[in-house]
Amino acid sequence: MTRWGMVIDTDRCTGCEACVVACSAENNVPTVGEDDAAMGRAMHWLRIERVVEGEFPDTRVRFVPVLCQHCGAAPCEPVCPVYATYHNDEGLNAMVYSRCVGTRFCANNCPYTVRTFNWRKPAWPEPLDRQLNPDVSVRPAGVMEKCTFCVQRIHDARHEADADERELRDGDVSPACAQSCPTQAIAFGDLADPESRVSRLARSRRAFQLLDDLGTAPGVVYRRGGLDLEETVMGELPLPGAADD
Amino acid sequence: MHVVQEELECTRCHRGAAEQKRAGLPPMFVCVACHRHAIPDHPEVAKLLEAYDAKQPILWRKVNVMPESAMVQFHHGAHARAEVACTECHGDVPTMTVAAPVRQVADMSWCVDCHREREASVDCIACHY
Amino acid sequence: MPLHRRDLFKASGAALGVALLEGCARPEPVYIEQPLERSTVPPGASLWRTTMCGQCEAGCGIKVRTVDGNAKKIEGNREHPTSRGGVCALGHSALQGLYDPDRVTMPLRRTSPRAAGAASGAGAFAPASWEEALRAVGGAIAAARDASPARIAAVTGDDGVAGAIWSRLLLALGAPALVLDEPFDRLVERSAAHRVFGVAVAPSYDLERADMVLGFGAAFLDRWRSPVAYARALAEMRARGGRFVHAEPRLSLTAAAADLWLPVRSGTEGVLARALAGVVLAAGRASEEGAARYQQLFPVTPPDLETAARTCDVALARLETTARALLAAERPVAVAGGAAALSRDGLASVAAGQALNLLFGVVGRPGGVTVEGGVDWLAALAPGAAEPEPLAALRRRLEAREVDVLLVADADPLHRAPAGWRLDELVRGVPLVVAITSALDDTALEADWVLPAQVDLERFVVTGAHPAVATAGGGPVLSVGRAAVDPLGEARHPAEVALALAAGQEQLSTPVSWQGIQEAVVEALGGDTRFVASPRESRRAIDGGARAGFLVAAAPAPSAGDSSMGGEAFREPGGTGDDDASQPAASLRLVPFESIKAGDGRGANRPWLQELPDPLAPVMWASWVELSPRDAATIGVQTGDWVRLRVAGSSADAATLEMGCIVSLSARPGTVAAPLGHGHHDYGRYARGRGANLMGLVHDEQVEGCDAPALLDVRVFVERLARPPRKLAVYGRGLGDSEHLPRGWGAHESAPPARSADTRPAAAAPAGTEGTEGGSR
Amino acid sequence: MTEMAAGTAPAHHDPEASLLEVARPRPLLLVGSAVTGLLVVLLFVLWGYQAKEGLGVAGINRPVFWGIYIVNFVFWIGISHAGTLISAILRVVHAEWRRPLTRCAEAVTVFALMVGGLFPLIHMGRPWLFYWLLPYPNYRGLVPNFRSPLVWDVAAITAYLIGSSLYLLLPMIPDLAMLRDRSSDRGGVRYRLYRLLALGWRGTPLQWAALERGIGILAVAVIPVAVSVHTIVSWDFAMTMTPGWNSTIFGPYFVVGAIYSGIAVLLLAMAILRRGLHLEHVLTDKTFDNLGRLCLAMTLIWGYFTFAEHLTTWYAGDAASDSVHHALMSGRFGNLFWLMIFLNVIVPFALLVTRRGRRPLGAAIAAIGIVIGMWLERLLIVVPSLSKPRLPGLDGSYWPSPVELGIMLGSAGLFVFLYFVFVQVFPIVSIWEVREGREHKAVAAGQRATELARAGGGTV
Repeated sequence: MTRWGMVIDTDRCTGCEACVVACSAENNVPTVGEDDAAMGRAMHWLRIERVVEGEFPDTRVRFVPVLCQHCGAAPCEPVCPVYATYHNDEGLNAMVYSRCVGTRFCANNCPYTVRTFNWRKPAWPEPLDRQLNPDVSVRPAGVMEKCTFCVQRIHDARHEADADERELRDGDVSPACAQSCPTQAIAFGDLADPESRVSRLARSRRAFQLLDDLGTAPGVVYRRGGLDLEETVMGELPLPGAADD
Repeated sequence: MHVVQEELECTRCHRGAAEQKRAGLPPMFVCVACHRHAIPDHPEVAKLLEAYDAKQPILWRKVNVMPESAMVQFHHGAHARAEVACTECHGDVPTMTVAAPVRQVADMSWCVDCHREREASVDCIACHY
Repeated sequence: MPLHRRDLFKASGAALGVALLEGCARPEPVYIEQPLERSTVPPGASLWRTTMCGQCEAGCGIKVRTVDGNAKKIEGNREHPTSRGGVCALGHSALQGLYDPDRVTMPLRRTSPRAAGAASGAGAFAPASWEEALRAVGGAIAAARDASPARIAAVTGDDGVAGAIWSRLLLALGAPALVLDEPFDRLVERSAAHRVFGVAVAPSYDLERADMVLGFGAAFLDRWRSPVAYARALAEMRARGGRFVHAEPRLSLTAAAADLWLPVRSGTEGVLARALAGVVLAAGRASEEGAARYQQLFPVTPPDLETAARTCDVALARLETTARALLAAERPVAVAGGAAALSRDGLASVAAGQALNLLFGVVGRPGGVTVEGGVDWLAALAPGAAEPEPLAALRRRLEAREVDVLLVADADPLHRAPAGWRLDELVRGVPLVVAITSALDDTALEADWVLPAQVDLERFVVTGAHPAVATAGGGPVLSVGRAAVDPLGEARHPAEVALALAAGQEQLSTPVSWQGIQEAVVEALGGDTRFVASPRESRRAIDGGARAGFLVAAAPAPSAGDSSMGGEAFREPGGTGDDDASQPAASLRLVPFESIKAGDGRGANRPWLQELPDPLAPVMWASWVELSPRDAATIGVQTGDWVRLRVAGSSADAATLEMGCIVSLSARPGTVAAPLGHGHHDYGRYARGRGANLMGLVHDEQVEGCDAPALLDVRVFVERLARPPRKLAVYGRGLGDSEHLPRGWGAHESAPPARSADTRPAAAAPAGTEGTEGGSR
Repeated sequence: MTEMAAGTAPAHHDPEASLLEVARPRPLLLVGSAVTGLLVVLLFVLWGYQAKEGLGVAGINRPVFWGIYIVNFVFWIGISHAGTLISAILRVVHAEWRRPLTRCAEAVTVFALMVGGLFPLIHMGRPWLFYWLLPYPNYRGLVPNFRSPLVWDVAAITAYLIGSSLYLLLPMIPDLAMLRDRSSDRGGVRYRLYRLLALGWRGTPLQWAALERGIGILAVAVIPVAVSVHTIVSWDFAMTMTPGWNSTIFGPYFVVGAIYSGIAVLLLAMAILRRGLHLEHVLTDKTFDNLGRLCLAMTLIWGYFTFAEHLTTWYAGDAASDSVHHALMSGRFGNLFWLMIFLNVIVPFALLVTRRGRRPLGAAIAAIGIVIGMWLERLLIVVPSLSKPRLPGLDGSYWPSPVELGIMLGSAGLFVFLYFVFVQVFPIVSIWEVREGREHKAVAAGQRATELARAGGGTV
């Protein structure tokens, strides 16, 4: 059984935010304009958290991309009154837009604050709407949304695999953020497969998880600064991820 | 009509239907290729040829429409691959002169039924995303 | 068909729910258009088009997903040797540049007279046809030719094929050289490289195979040359245990990624480079030839670390740490440019940085510096044409009232030039101004004719003469690609406009006639033996290249520039940029930078980028200033306040700008850092009036010995705005306030000592010796 | 004749007669109803506007996803505890002084519930889909998520609304019968209404017995329901892992707060009715004094809970909760917090501790303070926790938008409007209970007199 997961290397992340824009482009994430943005209604599914250490001139900043952690024990799931968000058997924290009634309870109970809400009807003035991704539904006003691990890409990859009658291979699926990362700080794959790239990266002693003390069992593993053999090897080998798209 | 009298396969013209996510329409070129010779003077066919020569694309009314509010991503090819017969959703098109919706494609219970029978996924995000 | 409706009426729960709201709103009948001819892709299917990103000089390899002829998504081309599948934020946003609702899609003729206060916007124009436009412009050119061809001027930001074609046109008309509107620091880099390496090419760096990188002002992870390629290379270098020390007044993304950040006083990077050179020479680490060459360029004995520490205002401990790491390194490489280039002392500073590589002996070596241009389009397509001139040349010609016809293509000089140059007023004095652009930028607002230009996704694209990353560890790389989508409206390739204009002129001295850009490329490449053995193979090579997205030279790059060509010595960089004593008290040093949001300004019309919170100063939909907590306290502002910047100096009519304020640990005390590329007059609904254009504060400070403005030599007074114009959109909070770390993330406690020991300063700087600059001391 | 049949004392020199004159037009009430009626219109216009435009017209944002809609929801549900918890408990313990105020209280319950129950709908992103929270059978096998406190809310509030409505209507039957029998025109709407609701009451001993039993059962049954309702409301917060919300004492804390604010509103309503309807002879100072004492007790209990809640958070001092706690005590919400303490503890205590303070005026002032204070308490539970997420990157702030404030005002209008209408249609004081009380007294007094006489006779 698959357990989709992600490994993010905070040591490779330079905070260039290419992933943020890639995500918005892939998933039809609307922009809300200055006034709503000033109210904290920007809808990015993926944000770059800064961690600042030390005072000038010893300032050290590290960037931590934070997206839906697709928790194994997700706090957002039990509180939804209509099962609009639930855990599917591939470890995805699913969000069913058409079922959502907009109580926003899930968002309150998300310790990572990664869920965003459609406060208004999203607008893409002609011809901006030509860019909209036909494989992702445009969400109406009043529903929650969040990172889906680019579920549409998972489905597409599976359709392709079915078409040429084979199993999904490691690296077949690459979410928009991972795909565009210049330093390949983001890896995506099946954490249940011990041989997958994410599994190997997640085994590092540099690995940690956000707020893991809350017992949310996140599906996203982070790696903090430092060196180990794994890292060096990863550096030289052409990455398996390079096979996708 | 095509199928009954001429024993034509649906996919002979609707090529996208077999693999693509969206079945799409065959280009007018395909219709014309035959109908130049086959019953070119039939009034409807005449309209077609006329439009084609005038390089006027025809607008077809979609009969099976998935309402946007359902936020469903339907993959036609996947269903074809699962050997869902065309008629199961599109009805007995072969005998129709005007395509009519015979199934409420927008009725989720109908989708779910079929998925259950065929042990296809009933995971919500199999379709809703 | 009523049956149809009734069916849909019994819709699913979701549909029912919506039906409840929309009363008995019946679903609109949906129609689909039947395509006429059989196409390669069925309707609704994705087609991935391999091409090159034209958003900046880097030329990353991309694949554009198109559905039914619409561009949906840009992704990196994993096969591309330099970008290796990476794309930056600006690159992704090209889609919104393509589909900008306010894009110029047809020729526009000015109806209202040109006047000051250029914010007249689209209202000042009326649509016209290409025929009218070409007739009018062609006529004006012809007239000018008869009078004196010297009165025709053309400006472009494209130093590649298009630039060469414009040069060819100017040559044929007998007009002066093309004006190249390129990043100012690039000019400085080239001039320095010309004397240091003997080649007038901005060097490119092979960070991946180095084991230590020294940065001098070049923020190559932000928006300098090729952020994508350099970020990847740096990550790989770091992965192998390489070290990275970066000197820059502001904590840019690049500085943030460094093992050690040296927050030097603006314009003193050169002093630092010189001092480090002294260390290397003293340690006898330099090769004979390298040392000789270096001393030829910098005859004076280098300053010692103490002096450097004092001049740069950085703790000595940090410089010693740097020096130690440098001596421990086997293949160090020095990257100079960016902020270092744009102070009065820029030329010498950058040269000092570049010259370090002579001492390291890494010129033309793996893990070193390459000074090799891309295809020399100018020589190939416009033989005999003069080298393009910098923007300052245009200013001089305008001031001398020597221009009757001004053609501007793919450039926005009025946005990018210092306000002190008064280009807008000067341009208003030109009888005919033509802007070939995809959006109503500041230059277009002053134009008589605005001609719709294709954006890069609609063009046949190929890297310019000065590729950011010339080589992929071997032969040089040429990115090339075909149009991903059909042009919107009547947009045309600017170079094709040049060809059309040429076609309209009688007896040109030399013919300017290609069947489109691709033909020109084929011809030019035919002459470059690095890529094609013989001209005959050129077309096939281009076709293959366009399919793959790039061409790699068969022949490897020559090892180094022409060393024999002796560059004359540089004046000793002394950090003259900041002579504190003479500075008015309480004024702050302006530190302009290119942000990942707007770049040089082209990104401003894209909602994705406008709403992208800058990773260090998370402001959206506006530009901002970064102030150190200390200065913020002195001025009495905090994150979210608005401030007014006033140029320090006696002049009563000193320029002022108003911006939001972010109190940030990223700002060096005594400086006020702010992003460039904001404050367009129009440029579409998403950019109009957003933020302020920093160039408004620059008078005409010059980089010594170079035709570039010294942007970092501006001092400003900062005061709090009592009545802020509107709420500043800040994502979360600014960098200023103390952010507690959630347990077990981010911190370095688990990092092996290998990382911190030899690159973190041995001792913390004694208080007071650091972080003071200028009058605020 | 009919009055005899209705089992009531002869009408001559009847002290409760005035109470029966509900139909008498009172200009003040009519004006009040008109004004509040307009507010009701405002409420629904604004709600419609919001449903059309989306919740963007409200001030809520990310991370403060819940705003004063939820605050008002909790607030009104709290108010609704006035009736049952007061009248039911007092009935069960046979507190005589309850008699004049029971109905007044039960009305508060029902209307507060109606208003409170409206807010979750107003709060929803797609309110027209509210029915998805109900477990209605459907072919697709879609059911509500019974693990979600929101679904528990739906169940609890529905049950409470039904229970308390019955509890309001049942004891009203004899009075309705009286009104029915007194009303002059038999064709009138009022007559029809009274006759319908009186359920053919004739006052037979059997009916009296049944009524008493019914009231007795309801009184006992409704208490646990009431308690459960606000416990479940508190679980909307306590069940989450949000710092400042996940608290074991939230259940009782909310119930106490609910009763507290309920009593306050009751005191206020009584004070107003007493003035407006000249009920001085029924709602006596004694009634206020007793209710005031009860209120004082609640003041102390609420204060104790508040203290306990915040002390433990502060003492444990884990990073996440601490930032919330700090924001409450001295940070952005400090002023509001201490204002709440002032209004909820200092003012009521100072007033209600003295006998004079428990007179109608003092009680009313204290009540106003408590009502505002308790609203602030809900606000300070909902907003601060949300504005301090665990990860440092997002830091929230919140200010209600005009639409939100307008809807809040409208909801208050709706409550008062319903109350005014009620007062004009039904007797706001339970006539038969008051009379019963007086008769009990009279009987008791008579017995004492005869005993005295007998004793005296003995001496003569």
